[in-house]
Amino acid sequence: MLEVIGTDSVDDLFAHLPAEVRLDRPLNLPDGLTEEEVRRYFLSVARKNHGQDELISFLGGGVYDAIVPAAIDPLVSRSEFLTAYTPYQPEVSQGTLQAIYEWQSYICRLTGLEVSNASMYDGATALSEAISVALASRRKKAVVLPETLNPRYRRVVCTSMKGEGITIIDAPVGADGTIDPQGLAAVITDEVGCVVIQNPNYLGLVEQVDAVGQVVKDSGAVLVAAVNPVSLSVLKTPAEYGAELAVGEAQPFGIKPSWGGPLLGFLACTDAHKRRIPGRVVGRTLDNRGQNGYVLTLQTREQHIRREKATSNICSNQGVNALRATVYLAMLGTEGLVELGESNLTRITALKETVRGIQGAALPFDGPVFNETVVRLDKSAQGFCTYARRHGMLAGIPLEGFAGCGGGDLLVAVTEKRTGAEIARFGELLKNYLESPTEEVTS
Amino acid sequence: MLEVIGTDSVDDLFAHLPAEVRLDRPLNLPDGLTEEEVRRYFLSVARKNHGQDELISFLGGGVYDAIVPAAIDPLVSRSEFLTAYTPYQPEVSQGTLQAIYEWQSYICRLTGLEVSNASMYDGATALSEAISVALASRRKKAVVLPETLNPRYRRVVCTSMKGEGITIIDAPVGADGTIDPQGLAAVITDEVGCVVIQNPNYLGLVEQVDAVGQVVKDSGAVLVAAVNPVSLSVLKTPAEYGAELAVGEAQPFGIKPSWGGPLLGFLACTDAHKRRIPGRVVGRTLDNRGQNGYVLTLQTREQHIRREKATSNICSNQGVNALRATVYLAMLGTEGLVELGESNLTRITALKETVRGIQGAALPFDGPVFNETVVRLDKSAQGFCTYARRHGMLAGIPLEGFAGCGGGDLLVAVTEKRTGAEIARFGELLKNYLESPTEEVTS
Amino acid sequence: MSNESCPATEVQAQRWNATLPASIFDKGAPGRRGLTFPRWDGQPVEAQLPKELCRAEGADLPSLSEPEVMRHFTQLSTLNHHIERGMYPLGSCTMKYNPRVNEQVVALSGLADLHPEQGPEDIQGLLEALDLLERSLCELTGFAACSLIPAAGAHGEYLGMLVIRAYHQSRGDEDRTEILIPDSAHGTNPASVVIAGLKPRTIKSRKDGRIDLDALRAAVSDKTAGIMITNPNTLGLFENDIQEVSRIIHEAGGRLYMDGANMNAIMGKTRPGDMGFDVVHLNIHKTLSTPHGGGGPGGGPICVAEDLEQFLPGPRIARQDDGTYTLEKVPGPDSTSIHSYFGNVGICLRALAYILRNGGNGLTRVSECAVLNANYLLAQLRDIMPVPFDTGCLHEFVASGSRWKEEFGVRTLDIGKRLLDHGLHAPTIYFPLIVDEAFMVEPTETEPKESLDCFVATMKSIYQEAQTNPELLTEAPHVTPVGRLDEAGAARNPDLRYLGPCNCG
Amino acid sequence: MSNESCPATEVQAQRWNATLPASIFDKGAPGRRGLTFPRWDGQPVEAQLPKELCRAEGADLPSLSEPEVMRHFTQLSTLNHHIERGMYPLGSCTMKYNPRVNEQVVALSGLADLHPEQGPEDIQGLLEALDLLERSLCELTGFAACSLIPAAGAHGEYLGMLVIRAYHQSRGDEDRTEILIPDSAHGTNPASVVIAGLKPRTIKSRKDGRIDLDALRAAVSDKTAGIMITNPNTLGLFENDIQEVSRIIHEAGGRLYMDGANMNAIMGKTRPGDMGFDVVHLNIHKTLSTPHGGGGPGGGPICVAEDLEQFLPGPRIARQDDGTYTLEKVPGPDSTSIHSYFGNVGICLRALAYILRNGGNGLTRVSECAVLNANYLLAQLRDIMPVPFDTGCLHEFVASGSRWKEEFGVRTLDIGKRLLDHGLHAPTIYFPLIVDEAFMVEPTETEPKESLDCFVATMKSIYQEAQTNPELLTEAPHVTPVGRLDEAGAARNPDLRYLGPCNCG
Ligand SMILES: Cc1ncc(COP(=O)(O)O)c(C=O)c1O
Ligand SMILES: Cc1ncc(COP(=O)(O)O)c(C=O)c1O
Repeated sequence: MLEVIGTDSVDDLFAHLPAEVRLDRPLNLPDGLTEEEVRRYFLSVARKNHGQDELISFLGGGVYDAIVPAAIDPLVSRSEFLTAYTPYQPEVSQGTLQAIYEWQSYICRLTGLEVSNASMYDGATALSEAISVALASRRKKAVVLPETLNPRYRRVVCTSMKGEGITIIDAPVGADGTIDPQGLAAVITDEVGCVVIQNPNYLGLVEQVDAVGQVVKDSGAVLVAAVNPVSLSVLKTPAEYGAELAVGEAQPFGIKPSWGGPLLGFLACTDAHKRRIPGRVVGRTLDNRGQNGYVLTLQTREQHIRREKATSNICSNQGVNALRATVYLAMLGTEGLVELGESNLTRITALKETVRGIQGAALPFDGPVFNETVVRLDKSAQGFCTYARRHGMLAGIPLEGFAGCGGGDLLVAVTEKRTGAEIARFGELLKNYLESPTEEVTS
Repeated sequence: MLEVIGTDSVDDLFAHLPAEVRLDRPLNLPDGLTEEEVRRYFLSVARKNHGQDELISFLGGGVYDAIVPAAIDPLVSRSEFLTAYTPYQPEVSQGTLQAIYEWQSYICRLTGLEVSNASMYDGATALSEAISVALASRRKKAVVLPETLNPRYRRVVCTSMKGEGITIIDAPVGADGTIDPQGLAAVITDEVGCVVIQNPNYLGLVEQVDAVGQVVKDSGAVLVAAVNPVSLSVLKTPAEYGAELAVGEAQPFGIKPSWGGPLLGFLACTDAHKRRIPGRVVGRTLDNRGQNGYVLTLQTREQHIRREKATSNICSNQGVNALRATVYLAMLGTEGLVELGESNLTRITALKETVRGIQGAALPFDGPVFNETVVRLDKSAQGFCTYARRHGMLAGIPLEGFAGCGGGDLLVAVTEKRTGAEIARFGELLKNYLESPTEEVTS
Repeated sequence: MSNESCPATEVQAQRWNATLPASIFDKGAPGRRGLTFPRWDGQPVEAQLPKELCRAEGADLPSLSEPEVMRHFTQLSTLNHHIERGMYPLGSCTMKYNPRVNEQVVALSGLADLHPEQGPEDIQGLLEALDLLERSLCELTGFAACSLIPAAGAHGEYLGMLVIRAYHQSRGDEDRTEILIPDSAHGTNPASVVIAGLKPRTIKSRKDGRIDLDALRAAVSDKTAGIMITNPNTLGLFENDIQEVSRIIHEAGGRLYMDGANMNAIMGKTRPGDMGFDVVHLNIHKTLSTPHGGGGPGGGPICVAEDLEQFLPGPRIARQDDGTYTLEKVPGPDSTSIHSYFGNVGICLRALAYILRNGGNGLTRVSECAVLNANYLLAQLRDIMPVPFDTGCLHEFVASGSRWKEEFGVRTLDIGKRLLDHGLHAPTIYFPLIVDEAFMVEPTETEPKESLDCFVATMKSIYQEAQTNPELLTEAPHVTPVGRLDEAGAARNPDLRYLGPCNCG
Repeated sequence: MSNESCPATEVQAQRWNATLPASIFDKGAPGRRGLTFPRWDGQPVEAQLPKELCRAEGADLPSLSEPEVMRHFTQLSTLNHHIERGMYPLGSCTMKYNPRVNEQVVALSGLADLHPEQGPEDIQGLLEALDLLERSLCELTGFAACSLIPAAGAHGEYLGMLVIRAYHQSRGDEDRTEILIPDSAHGTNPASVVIAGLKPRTIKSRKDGRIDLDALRAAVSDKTAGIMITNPNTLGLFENDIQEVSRIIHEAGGRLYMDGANMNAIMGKTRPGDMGFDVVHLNIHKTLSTPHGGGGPGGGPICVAEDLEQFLPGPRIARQDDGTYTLEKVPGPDSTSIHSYFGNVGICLRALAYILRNGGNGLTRVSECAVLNANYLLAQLRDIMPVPFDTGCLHEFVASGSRWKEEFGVRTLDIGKRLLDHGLHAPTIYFPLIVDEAFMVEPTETEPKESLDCFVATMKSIYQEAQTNPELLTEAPHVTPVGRLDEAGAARNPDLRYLGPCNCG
């Protein structure tokens, strides 16, 4: 090959790099390993961890210990899907393109909205992008966030709003843990172009969506809904309560948590916003033989065409995970989705029942929940987590400092995977913890 | 659908079954589980086992703890390979057919022989079928088996020979643990149509193949070689020492042991035997468009054509595993295969060195070995296995009662996977075991 | 508008078009490697074998990188029809869809990584599962004991014959060596009889495709070791006189063996044990779902009546009072040893996963749907392709192409090949031997109605073609990766291993 | 004889022919299910939501069985080109083969099943691995600190810009808001600058395709926050004056950001830190191997100079003296939070597997081979397709189809489409914008010589076609599953979700 190139050595090909910036030593990295040694390294690393396969998990807060059907891996690991690039040449990418189109269609049917993009990095980035779209559409510079918004989403939104010079206003939350519609109306000033609702909110509570929707509608701002897509099995769709954009984290649709990534943000909107949303969008069209086919479309929104005028900078997205979620939803169908929702509802109800019977534990909010609830302990919630963990359980997320929560507040989530025995065990551990003198349980 | 059929209920379709044999109750099996529950059941079952992923294994005897390259699973689990039937319609089965043809070609290059079939259930059944082929070719009714033949193979061969009315004669083994060529010559009577050699033999020893081959050749009998195919990386090929058939267990070529099944028997032969061998064989031919293509061939040997006159009854074989082995060999190439052989040799040599330095342990045979050796302890070999197991190690296979071996004899195997630390640990445990008073180590 | 679609229905057929890759032996280049092995990290050692024990030259294998290997086999795979592509109506083969969870669970660490020399202390979970499978198969078949060891259906037949032989021998009945076999039987049946040291004797079928009782009565004698019957038989018909058959054989001193390859028709409906059989094998890779992998591996467990349990090969799984499991050696000579270890354990586990997933009711529904689907197809194909033994279709039926041959000059083979052009797989053809131009269709329960309708519509359009343009059939397939292959040439001049690009064309 | 083969070489190209399946929304039938959920096995409970909180109607999703789902997506998959099918010479995309062991290790229990709210006590192994990756990336790039959080290249750019902004703000330099960007930059660069609240300012390239120092000197001011440079740049050329650029920017008070998307050219040869950069992002899904999955997920870690570490988002992984790892919150406001958790951890682990597998020397060899392959292609294609900036090709080159346009009336688009007919993928076209009819080829190091030769031979034959039969190109592709698509129509009348079979045709 060197002969064809007309050079003597591979080194010559780098000879034009300025000598001063050349690295004059080998990289200080260990020698390469064989495949078997790499496997051994990762096995040893994995064995030092303790994940949800090993522990009984009641962790949630946006990412859940959900069932991953066996059909997903063999499909997604097909090299045709896994090793294809972004479908820039549609004629040899119809598989990826039709799959994305079907993903978009699923998201539309779940949210009731008319347009979906191909995916976002995660729920948090999806939310900040949606707010930007909303504000741009109203040419406004302030957004209202509920106090009960997922704090991890709030942080990412803050970063982004700061960059864009946007003011953030807090929507007040009532004693029942949900947005107070009157209070909300009061904070929607003229500057406000967008109001965010999270449903269920970070405390697990289902919001009074109609009332909130009405207030926002009356104000002329855009309502952006951040939703747990699993809850859309039973809960009102964002479209039904007037949201113009809906976002969320679709990890529970067949994606392993992997310590939080890769996840799967989604973003849907009404038709009116379609030329402003970020990310790739697939459309159906015809080919020159008169057949149906799919293409990346509305690309004039995107950075590779519009550069600094683009609505977003997102390029690579979460393609594989969108495919996983599409296969997941295909496995469920209408009835499966309802069954999934009811499974969650049943289990969180059972968990609440269990907690209700335990001295020293309470349910501070009594509104409806979907798969997650706050449990208030007479003792430290963090202490309970430590105690439960020693007994092979991940008990939940301590809420101290969040939206007025105290040191005894714990966010506990279930999924369709939790069994009766596991929930009973939760109650048992909680009882033991609350009954024991503090020294005993934390030592 | 019932309407089209012209019947009222599915039950009607079974109405013609005699009432007396109808099952008049539901099957007494539990209700069906969901996929997740099935997964949970098998996880609980798997957790009650302790396999070679968890324990350091020196078990061998035909099945080995070998490296399985990551490329195999994604290829073999492609539904195109995994869910295809036997290639009865060659026009839509060229993938399976070409892969089998390539497997046959690999086996021929490994063994030096001219023909291979598509696979056998395991090494033992491959050996009995090979003996039948050999005897049929000589129209003789006696076979000579070495004393050092894998006892599990011998049992299967005995069953089969009994059915066919064949006499089994033992070939004497010398003090060095290998076949005594003179002694062999003496037992090859006129009745004998076939002599079996196992190389390396069950004691791990490499046979004096040339001498044995010469004796058999002079006798006019057919030499059948049972070989560890991994050893063909470095050892003489069956063809080189005059074997007309070669068989063996190809599990170490990319197949997990799964408590002994599914495994992968192979069977190869000289051209002269090709119309007598059992099982499917793929040949290359032309299609009516003048292109190369592959078909199942020489089918007149097989049961679905010849019925009671067939050379064997085998129908379903070990297709997926033959594909695994083919991919495995493709990953290695000539150099990789040599490296594999040398890896085994190095490690068994190191293990022998380690044992040599330990008081109370000896190597009773000093001939060359490939990946397996007998270690003779002053104490119970079974006791050592129990002791080592308690320390997370599978130490080997006790040989008591086999070919003159005593209670202190242990068959110890290595593979390319064993590390220096693991072999040192073997020595350490052995030393501790031998040094401790008996009560201590077995309690 | 719609893209290429299945004739007469809206289900879309996939077109074929792929190219055979060059031989792997012509790929790669010296120095390339897909896999390297860990360097030895212990004390340096001198490891060398005497030269006279070593092969003269390294095996001449091609040297490929991992991407080259992936591409080669990926391309090969695209040349196959497979169940996740479309219908596979191969009669007698029960090509059902195999749930993916089966593959997932057998790959678990703690199952796949067990060495066969590991004893009960390390494999309590496995033994629990295998014991559960044995008991489930006994309930499914109506028997007392089960051996999971046979590695395929034919292997099960062999073991069954060994068991029946051992039974007679244990009674000193050395001369009972004849096994009666209907002429519709699968080829493995007579072959298995022979290699077990017994003698097959063929019984002609009656005009309705079932066993001829008179012929049977005439055939039994004090040489009769037993009979081997497939029920439902290979015509897809239930042997209605099975109780009478049982009486005749048992009275003659023989035992009844059932080839259970067609169990998919009758689960939960009737059981071999209740019909009077003494031994049955199940093709668990068919009835109880294992992907066929282009030929195997399969599993052929046998279940036996109580008095035959003693002849099953060891070790036998036994549950102790404390709930633990042991492996027990069997007493006496190992006259029924047929496998190095315990057979195709991984396939057995898949069968167990399938049984657990479906449960008793689910398995019954499987058979009901399989029979429903077959009858639905039969009802619509009968007109264009008659079924000679049309007397009670269960999970499959055998039509005859003889009218097509006479009237249009096309053979069943041609019909099958033409189906390939439509993206479908051909049914089993020319089996069983007693039907002229046999065309044996088994849809299985996992095909949705849309697939069945597509098959019917395609058959009808091929029927038109046969009348108007028979060459479309006789020269089919046209759009497959290769055309009809010269099978006679392949057998005449066998080219069985790669020596270089074929220069025959 | 040989089957369909790559023109002029013996490497065989695969033909396309597959059919789009019907929409999944038109498949299935009520009552079918692919997945059911475990029944509740605890105390019965009454679980009901107030009606006004519930959706009026269930989501209208199609109901398919598992086999139907498998067939649908399997069929879809056959419509894709992919790296395990053949070469993917997309410039700027580094479509290398991704070792399968990466996929295997990230799926391990103990990694894939970690919940992001689990703390250091449960994830010591993971933290050890991520820490090792951070340190490895620092060595590879010549920097002091690393954040693994960005979920893609563009996300890394965004974080890098936030860091540079935070740096200036921390010094009270609120007015430094201008980021200079060469006109050859990738579109994400200016977009990232904007969303980070900074202002992009374009710098024209010199005639040799590199940064124009004079233009640069003219552009810097006390508004300059920094510069964003891709090196090697999007023309595949090394910015030889990089040290001078660094001097100019630093003297003006700005910081240098490098888009490291093209690191595959220079690993072990030169490092951004040594060139004078202050921040770099790596597209680990390109350079360090993650399969692209039809669009993602990727990973875009950034490495930064020591004084910028304080602006990286938390939590930060810290190794304690006892060898354990902790997660440390960062002080101050979270002005650089960009992800819910810790980014695409699974992709980071793949990058680590790749680094460990290759080692330092291996990574250097990767770059050498990538550059060798690109130069080999260039040497053979230069004659038929000139490279406007032919001044030192590294891992890719940008040819121009302008001569083809003028002489034969075919556009680069047409050449790309014609390549599809030959079973190859097209290079990146019309990027970078500063080359007319850009045709940007990046073979990567994992393509064997045979692939490169096949690409050259195919290009030469297309060159012939362009002269003799240009319609072959302008109407290409001809044998792909679909033909050229009406992209303008798609954008004009967007059909973005399934409402029924399209009746537009
Ligand atoms: C009726 C019948 N019996 C026996 C067999 C043999 O089973 P196996 O292929 O598993 O050996 C088959 C398989 O095709 C069959 O159809
Ligand atoms: C030069 C360059 N910079 C940045 C990016 C953006 O990377 P990502 O797609 O990971 O966001 C790309 C990707 O195409 C690129 O080629």
